Amino acid sequence: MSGWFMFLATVLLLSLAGALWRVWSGPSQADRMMAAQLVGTGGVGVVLLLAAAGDWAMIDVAVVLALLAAFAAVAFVKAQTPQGAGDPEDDADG
Amino acid sequence: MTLAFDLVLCAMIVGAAICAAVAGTIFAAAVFFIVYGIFVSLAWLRLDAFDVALAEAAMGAGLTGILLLRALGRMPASEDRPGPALAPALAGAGLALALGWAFLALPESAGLGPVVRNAAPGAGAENPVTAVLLAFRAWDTLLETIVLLAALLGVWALSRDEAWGLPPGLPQRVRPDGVLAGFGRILPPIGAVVGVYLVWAGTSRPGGAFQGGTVLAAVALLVSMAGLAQAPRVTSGALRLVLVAGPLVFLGMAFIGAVLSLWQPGAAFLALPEAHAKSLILGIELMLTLSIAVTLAALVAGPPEDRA
Amino acid sequence: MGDVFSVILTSAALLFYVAGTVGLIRFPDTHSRLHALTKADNLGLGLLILGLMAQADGWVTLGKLLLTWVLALIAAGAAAQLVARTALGDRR
Amino acid sequence: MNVTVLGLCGALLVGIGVFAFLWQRHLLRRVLAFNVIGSGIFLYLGAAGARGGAADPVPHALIITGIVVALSASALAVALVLAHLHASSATRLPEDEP
Repeated sequence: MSGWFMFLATVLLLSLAGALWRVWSGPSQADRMMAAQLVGTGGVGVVLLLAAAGDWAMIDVAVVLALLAAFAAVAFVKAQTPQGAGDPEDDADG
Repeated sequence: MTLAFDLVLCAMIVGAAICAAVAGTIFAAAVFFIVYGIFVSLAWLRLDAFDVALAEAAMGAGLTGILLLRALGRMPASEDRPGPALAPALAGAGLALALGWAFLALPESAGLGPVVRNAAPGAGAENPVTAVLLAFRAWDTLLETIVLLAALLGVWALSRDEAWGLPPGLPQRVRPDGVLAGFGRILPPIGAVVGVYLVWAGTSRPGGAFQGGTVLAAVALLVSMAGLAQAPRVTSGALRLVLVAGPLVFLGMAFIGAVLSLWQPGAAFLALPEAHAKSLILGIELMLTLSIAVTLAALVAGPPEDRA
Repeated sequence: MGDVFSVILTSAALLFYVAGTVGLIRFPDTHSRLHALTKADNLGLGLLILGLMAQADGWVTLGKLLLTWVLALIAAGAAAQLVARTALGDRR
Repeated sequence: MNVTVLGLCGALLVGIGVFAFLWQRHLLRRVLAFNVIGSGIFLYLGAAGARGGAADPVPHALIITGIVVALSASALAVALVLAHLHASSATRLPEDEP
């Protein structure tokens, strides 16, 4: 089984190159940030596959990645508001 | 199959690093750096360094991203054109070649792994990395926590006179029933449990004060970004006490060993008595976690600012 | 039996992951690319976790697998909302 | 073999980081390049420690210390860049001005 999981992990990792291309070409900042989110979700998947192929102790890394993946997105949306201290929902309504 | 995985992983890491170096806008470079951090933590898993992978995941995916994106939000969108490329490229290529040659020329060695693994249970931690951090090389860790404090002093020293005494960073304004506020309510309890679990597990499994502290710091920053709680003022006595509590407890334990050594052979500065080593290490780790979490959160939040 | 279950579900997961990446590359504008990211990718992760549950070495691992998926879902939902709002601001 | 690949990858990262550090003028990009150099060195050190077969906890502990110190140094550097921007409205050093 572990050979199959390593194969899946390799293919999944390769597919993330598409996200790298999206970060490179944009065009908007939101596009780049979304591609980083995709690498986060994909990275969680790769960690889980590595854990299944090798040692389940790795799974804590997947939990931490999944927990913190959205934090960069929150910091991004905050940074887009005036002085980096507002709420995107407020500013879109007002 | 594992070799194919490692080759693909290295290609992705190097690709992300090159893109971060040459990307057209600084925002793209920062996003490439976040992606790069995720790939690097996969590389640590491949090296069986689970503790390092945890630290890199928490720093790379969590705190570094927040730090960079917040800084970019404060900057004008101007880009500075890079200088001539020839000399830097030669310097970088030369250094990479020299390092690569040195790696291949290194003599084989079994390292210190077996020595540490044999001695770790007696030192109070089954996780050999925790044993190295808090027992065998405790001196480094003690000084490191003081380096963190020094960096925070440096950041606070950069605040303008009018803003001194305010909380770190700007006051946050968030729609009370919005998605951001809701997200800020759901995630922190889970994050706090994960952070404390990492510290608790750190004596016997991957994890420890630094990884747990980083997760808790990220959670604290999320609570502040979601506007749910105001960070304490930089002049607050309670905040300052928490900042120094970890290093103080660590130092206190170290001096108890030094005093004991006057009439007890085997005791020494920074040497924990073997009978209580496990509970002492856990106690030191808990205090260190608290201090590390608050210090890192304050570092990333930046100097106190007013709206002017 | 468990292995067959794992192979089928993880293959399906890979399909959704790749679909998400293809969508991120091929879809024409920011908001439709957001679909590819949040829907396909989190379905991929969910199938992957379901498939790996048959391989878990105990209840703790099982719980952590579930926690990972729940965290990813919460994070993706909130991040998608917020990024979509921000992208709306970009266009105006 | 696998460890060698990752060690050489670390060497390459140090080279890329040094190139970017010397080439880029924007101060925040130099902070980024500095972090790439740092993680390249960590990877190099970690791979060198893993050559014996089993993982060596001593380099791992050193690297964890290093990662945390690198983050705090980056936070200080970012605060300095912002203070420099505030004082002189520039995101590059005076000696790099054209």
